[in-house]
Amino acid sequence: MSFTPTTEYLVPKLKLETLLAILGRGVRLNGRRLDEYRPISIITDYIPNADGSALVKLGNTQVLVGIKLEVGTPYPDTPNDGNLIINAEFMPTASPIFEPGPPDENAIELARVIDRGIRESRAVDLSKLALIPGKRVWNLWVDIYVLDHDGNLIDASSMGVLAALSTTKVPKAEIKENNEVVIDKTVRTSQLSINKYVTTVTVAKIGEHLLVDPDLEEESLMDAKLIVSVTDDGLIAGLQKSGPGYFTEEELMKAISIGLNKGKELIDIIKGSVQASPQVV
Amino acid sequence: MSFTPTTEYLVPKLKLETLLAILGRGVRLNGRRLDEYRPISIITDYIPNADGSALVKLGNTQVLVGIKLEVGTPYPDTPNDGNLIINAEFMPTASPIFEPGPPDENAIELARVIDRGIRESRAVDLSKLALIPGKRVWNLWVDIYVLDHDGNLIDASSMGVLAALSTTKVPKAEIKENNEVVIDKTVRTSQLSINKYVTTVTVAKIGEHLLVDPDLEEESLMDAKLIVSVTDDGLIAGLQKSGPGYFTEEELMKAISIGLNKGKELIDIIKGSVQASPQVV
Amino acid sequence: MSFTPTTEYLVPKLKLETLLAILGRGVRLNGRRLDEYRPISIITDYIPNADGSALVKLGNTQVLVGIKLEVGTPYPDTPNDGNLIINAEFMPTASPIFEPGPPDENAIELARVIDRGIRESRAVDLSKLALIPGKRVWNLWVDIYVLDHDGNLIDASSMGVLAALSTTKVPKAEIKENNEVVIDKTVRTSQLSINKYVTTVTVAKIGEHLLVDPDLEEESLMDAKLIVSVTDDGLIAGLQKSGPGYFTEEELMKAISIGLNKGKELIDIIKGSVQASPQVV
Amino acid sequence: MSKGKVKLIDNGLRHDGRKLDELRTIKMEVGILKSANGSALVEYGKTKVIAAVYGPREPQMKFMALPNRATIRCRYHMASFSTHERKSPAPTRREIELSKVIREALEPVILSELYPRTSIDIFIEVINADGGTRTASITAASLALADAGIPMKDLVASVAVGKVDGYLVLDIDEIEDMYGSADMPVAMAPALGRITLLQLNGVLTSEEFIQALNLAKAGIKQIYEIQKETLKRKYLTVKVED
Amino acid sequence: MSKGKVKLIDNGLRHDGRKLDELRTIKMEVGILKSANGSALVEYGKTKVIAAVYGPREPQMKFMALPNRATIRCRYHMASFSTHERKSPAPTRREIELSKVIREALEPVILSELYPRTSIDIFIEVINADGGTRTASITAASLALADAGIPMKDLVASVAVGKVDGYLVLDIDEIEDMYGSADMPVAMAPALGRITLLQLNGVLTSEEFIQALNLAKAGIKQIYEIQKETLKRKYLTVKVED
Amino acid sequence: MSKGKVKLIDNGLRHDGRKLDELRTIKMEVGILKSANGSALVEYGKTKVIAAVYGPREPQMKFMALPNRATIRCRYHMASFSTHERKSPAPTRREIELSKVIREALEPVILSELYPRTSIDIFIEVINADGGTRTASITAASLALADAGIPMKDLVASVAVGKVDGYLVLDIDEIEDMYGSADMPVAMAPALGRITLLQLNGVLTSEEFIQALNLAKAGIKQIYEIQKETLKRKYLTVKVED
Repeated sequence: MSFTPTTEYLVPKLKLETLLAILGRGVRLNGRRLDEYRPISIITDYIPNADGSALVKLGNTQVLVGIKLEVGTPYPDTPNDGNLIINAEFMPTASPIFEPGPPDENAIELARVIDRGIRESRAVDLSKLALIPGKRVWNLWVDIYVLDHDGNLIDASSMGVLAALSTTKVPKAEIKENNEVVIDKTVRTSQLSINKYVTTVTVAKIGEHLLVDPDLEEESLMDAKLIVSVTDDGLIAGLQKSGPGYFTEEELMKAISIGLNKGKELIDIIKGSVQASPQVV
Repeated sequence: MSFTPTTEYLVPKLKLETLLAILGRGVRLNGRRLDEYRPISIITDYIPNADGSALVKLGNTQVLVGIKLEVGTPYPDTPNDGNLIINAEFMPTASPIFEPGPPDENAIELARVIDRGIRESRAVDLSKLALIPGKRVWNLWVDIYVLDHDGNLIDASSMGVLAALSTTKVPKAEIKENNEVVIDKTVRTSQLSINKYVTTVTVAKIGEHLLVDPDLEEESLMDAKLIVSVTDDGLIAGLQKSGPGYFTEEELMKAISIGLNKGKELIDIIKGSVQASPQVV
Repeated sequence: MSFTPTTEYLVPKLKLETLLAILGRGVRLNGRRLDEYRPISIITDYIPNADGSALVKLGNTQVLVGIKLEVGTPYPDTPNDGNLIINAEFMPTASPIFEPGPPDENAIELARVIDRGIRESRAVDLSKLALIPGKRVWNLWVDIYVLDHDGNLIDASSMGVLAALSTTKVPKAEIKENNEVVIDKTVRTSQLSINKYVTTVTVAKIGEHLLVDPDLEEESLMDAKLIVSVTDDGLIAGLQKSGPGYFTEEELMKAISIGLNKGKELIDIIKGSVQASPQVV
Repeated sequence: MSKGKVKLIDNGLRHDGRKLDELRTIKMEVGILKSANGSALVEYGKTKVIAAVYGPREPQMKFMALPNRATIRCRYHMASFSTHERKSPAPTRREIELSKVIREALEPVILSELYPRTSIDIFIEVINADGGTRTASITAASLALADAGIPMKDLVASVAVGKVDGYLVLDIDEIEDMYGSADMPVAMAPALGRITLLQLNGVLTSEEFIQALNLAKAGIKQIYEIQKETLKRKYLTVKVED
Repeated sequence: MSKGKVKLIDNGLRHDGRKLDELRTIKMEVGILKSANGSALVEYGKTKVIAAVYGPREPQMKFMALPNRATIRCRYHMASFSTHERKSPAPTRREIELSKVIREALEPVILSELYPRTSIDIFIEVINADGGTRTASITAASLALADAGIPMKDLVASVAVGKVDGYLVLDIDEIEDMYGSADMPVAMAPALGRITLLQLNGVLTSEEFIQALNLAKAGIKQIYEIQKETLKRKYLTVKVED
Repeated sequence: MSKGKVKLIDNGLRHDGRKLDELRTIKMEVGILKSANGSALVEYGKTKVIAAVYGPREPQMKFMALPNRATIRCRYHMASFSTHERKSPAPTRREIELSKVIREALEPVILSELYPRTSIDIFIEVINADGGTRTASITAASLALADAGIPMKDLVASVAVGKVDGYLVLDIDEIEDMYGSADMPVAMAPALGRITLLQLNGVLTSEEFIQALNLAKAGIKQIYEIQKETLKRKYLTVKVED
């Protein structure tokens, strides 16, 4: 059951007029240009017990992503592929309006949009994650924890997921009788195999204006947003219109074009963050 | 936890007096005789993805029943029988007072009363539903969806279940090694085996009057009802007094007699509806 | 999520002053001495369908403990041990403020504190509960039902658990092919093996006073309590400070000393109650 | 109800030595809990049931308050150790249905219109199950209501009749229920002649139904007498204490 | 979307004989339920969806009431027998996401500011699923809203475009979705030129996206015409009844 | 606690080179989150814990409002990737118990009577677990409360003492907890001499208990000093910014 959000962020609607006026001049209340992201910091290998991890700061938004590899059973229709499972939790630390509990529709939408971008672009080579084909494969658990919410959770999460996956080290797995697999996490045998890089770019629509990386205040004033999943070879690997408003055809075209451009920048930042991580050779 | 219903249907209690007066003359506010059902329409094979299905209209009440056959494991005490599982859901489409969520006590009571009638009369030959005796059997899922609620959901559901079961086609099942069973739903090998027909007849008590097939308004005014499960060979295959009121011994006898009489009529209607369905030979 | 309790027992806070004054003279509002328990009655073998059981009355507090032995699978880290599983339910019969539902934090704390005392002191010899080492073991289910709540649920439960365990009779288990185990509960082959006796002693702090076995009124007025798990060889087998207040170091020492003393008395009472139970030879 | 492969009736006597129309040993006690406003313990043979009543009191949830009468809340619950196999504590569909039919078996006698906007809560715990738990529950709940001083038009007493090896028998236990071909629990307010619960799980002819109902009525009458004696004993005891 | 191992397009025709830009047989009916304020049944080929609308009415929960507009509630749900494998009745993550995007596809046309402090509830049941259930749901919900007399700026019509065997095709069914490489559902308020839903599950180039959007628009236009005719038919029928 | 098969203490030094009475490397930082009213990150070796405080604010549920004081809400939660085996996100019984004892370890210092009818909410996330997560959580929550400006009588600092290979050792990590024979977490308000948390999981004699408590007190004193410095650093930094 989905319903119109009733917990409004405390932004006076009067601000909308001010915002629209200033947007007309190509700048934002927060001083950024319309196509400018906030400062991005990505720290990988942040969680010792995770098999891959990344802490992302996008302005004041903070997201922590952890990867766990565990032995699982393949789905009947993909008997030789590992299982990718992406979850997101909006922690109650992150916002005065978040309460503990199972993921709500926003957390589920976020996880599913990121999941589709990664899955459809084949960013992770799941075929390398079989242990005993048809019987045992790796479960690749991706858990997204939103720690601090100042808007645009999806781009922060999406960068964090890619950075964490790219620095994931596969542990030693020994195959025993009866399809038993014994894991030794003190030994890492390889890096997780990444085929290509993909990230989301979120373009918000406020009045007639399109801007990237909306902060919490801008999100509370926007009509809708378009989330564009972009690969490092310039393809669209997913789209999602989100929010109660609409786009015209022209706005859509423009938003996608912005997405493809900014996607390159974000992917470069992710790739940079991954350099520092020690590699399994 | 069960509690006195607090969501009253919007029927003025004044109406009760009018109703009682008119019932004394052998007619009902809706013009029906005391022992008269509303028009009944049953369409079978309504859901292509179901293995059997029926859409039942009982006046303005609408119920959709779908059957699914899946491979399951037998219960230890019936190792050679298929598993019959009957669920009912009161969809939020059906009434202003229904909300989404797990089945409430009314939906559970409905499903269990129908289940007992079918199980105790051995209407379905569950012994024909073993695949590998003791290891693999058919799960016979019966899902009742109440789409529109204008009273007497149980008789509508009960007729729908029988019609859907009687038109269920068993898919091809191939037995492989290690107790694996491969199902091919493009091929149907037989009809589901029906031993006998059974249905419920609901007799409502309003004041001193007994009437069949109460509509929503009558249900809101009734004291209690007796649900009589009746077989095509004239046996009582189940009873359930439901509602906050009581029956005297004399009323009970009369209600059961009405049930046995009307049961024959309803079973004829079910049998008629099943004729149109294509048969597996 | 834990929060400050908001359902206060209806004890006027004025009573606290009266209570403190009288405690200063070494007696309690209920006439007991500070180190005096209420009358204790333990009836074992109360539930025919349980494999061990005890009904404990501690003043007006009543707790019913039932033990069930079922075949289970061992945990990977204890392949040759039975599984001890302790649950507690505060039944809605027991108090005007208890509602049906899953165990709340108080019930969970109670079960976990008792579990730790038994587990850490190795009171039950779990190594005797293997059926097929590494494959099948006994699940030892301990279910605590609080029927009537007049304070100090934990000591009543703790005594009940020990009495029920000490009178548990292990049923006949026959090992078949494929790790199947067939149980025959009409035959009992041995007593459950008890290594040592352990119980909790609850010491409540009200103002500067320490007293044992607080009743409901005293619990509503106390600052905090210390639950001391004590073995029959005089060891501390667990500690838990519970409640919103604090202890000074001196108070702690005194409370533990009280616990060790009273523990002996309680264990004698448990042992006495067990005498009456028929033994499997 | 599975096929009756086991012979349960021999020479007119049942597997536990009872005659066809004989109740199990029935025990009743009221006022067994101090916190509840009313309580009772009822045993039908090895079946043991506790009932507690709280109220009339403020409803747990506001939406439950009815302007013209008390809301009756009822929970039938089986303890995890009460059954042969350990029962998970989560409420089953069976428990949900039985909570409803037990509530509806008691509502016809409670003078709920005397306590508008309140709730009368009935909590039933089956602590040992050997057949007849719902009927013992109704009998116990009715006693607990009386013990709580809730005004009622009559007590409700309840018992099941079964069909075993082709015979109709009174107050069936678990074995008879398992191997029998029908189980018909009935509850009545005997002084009023009101049948407040009737279920049938199994197949009967019309004639068998009439016989079964008469057998149930005879059993209910006996149980009703024990209920009244149990309450009288309590009142007398209380008087003596004065 | 798995690898396209099966050849689904042959000689410009699809596995069911349709041309690349051809819709399945579309059926619509409004007013199919009596209890709801508005309702509709929509079929895209073998995909069958029922939508019901209740409201404007008092919100289910007080906190849902908005001071300046109606709250729109929306549930997309698949019947357990609607899918190939039986679906558990508990809401899946997919159903939760789709409930949200469907709500957000309808909100831009509903004049919710006319009904402050109320709730408009949209309940969608997929009763048979053969691809395109979310788009059929939007089309059905839009009709049910109109049938309920909820003021709207425009109807919303919806269809998906897929990429199958390298071709962009209109209104893909389940087989095409399973073996195709992209699925792009689109919803529009055609008279206003507003795109109210856009999702892409799969990979496209920018050029392919533009073609796919144009294909979707053409399909939406046809569906929109059927919606209007369906409503007109209802109104005329109603008049005749007078 | 399983049998100590592994030798963990050799020549007076522990498996990680620490002395028996030595803490792990402790790190603390406050104000790490912008949305919360107060926050802290605390590390005990590889154990990492984040605490956030919201409030005093309106309680989430009306029934939580207390007329004479603030309600303290507390959640201790472990991130799914914080443990060796992935942890399911649903709260475990252990997390429920720890939420309670942590709340009760903090309540004795919070001046909750200053904020009647409000709620002070403490959210703790264990992001990496290597033993001592509850004690690090209390230390972190206490800092976050101070950072939020909640008036307190004292800070609360916490550490566990364990019994390993027969020795009492300070601030045990996960390996020591797993192979040791006792784990005794203690929390204190050092300036007030109040012990606000005490648990013992394992078996001790009375004499060992006294020694263990003294060892804990010594550790707590050190942690308390780091807490105070951490807050001082923040205040000074803030001042410099002015």
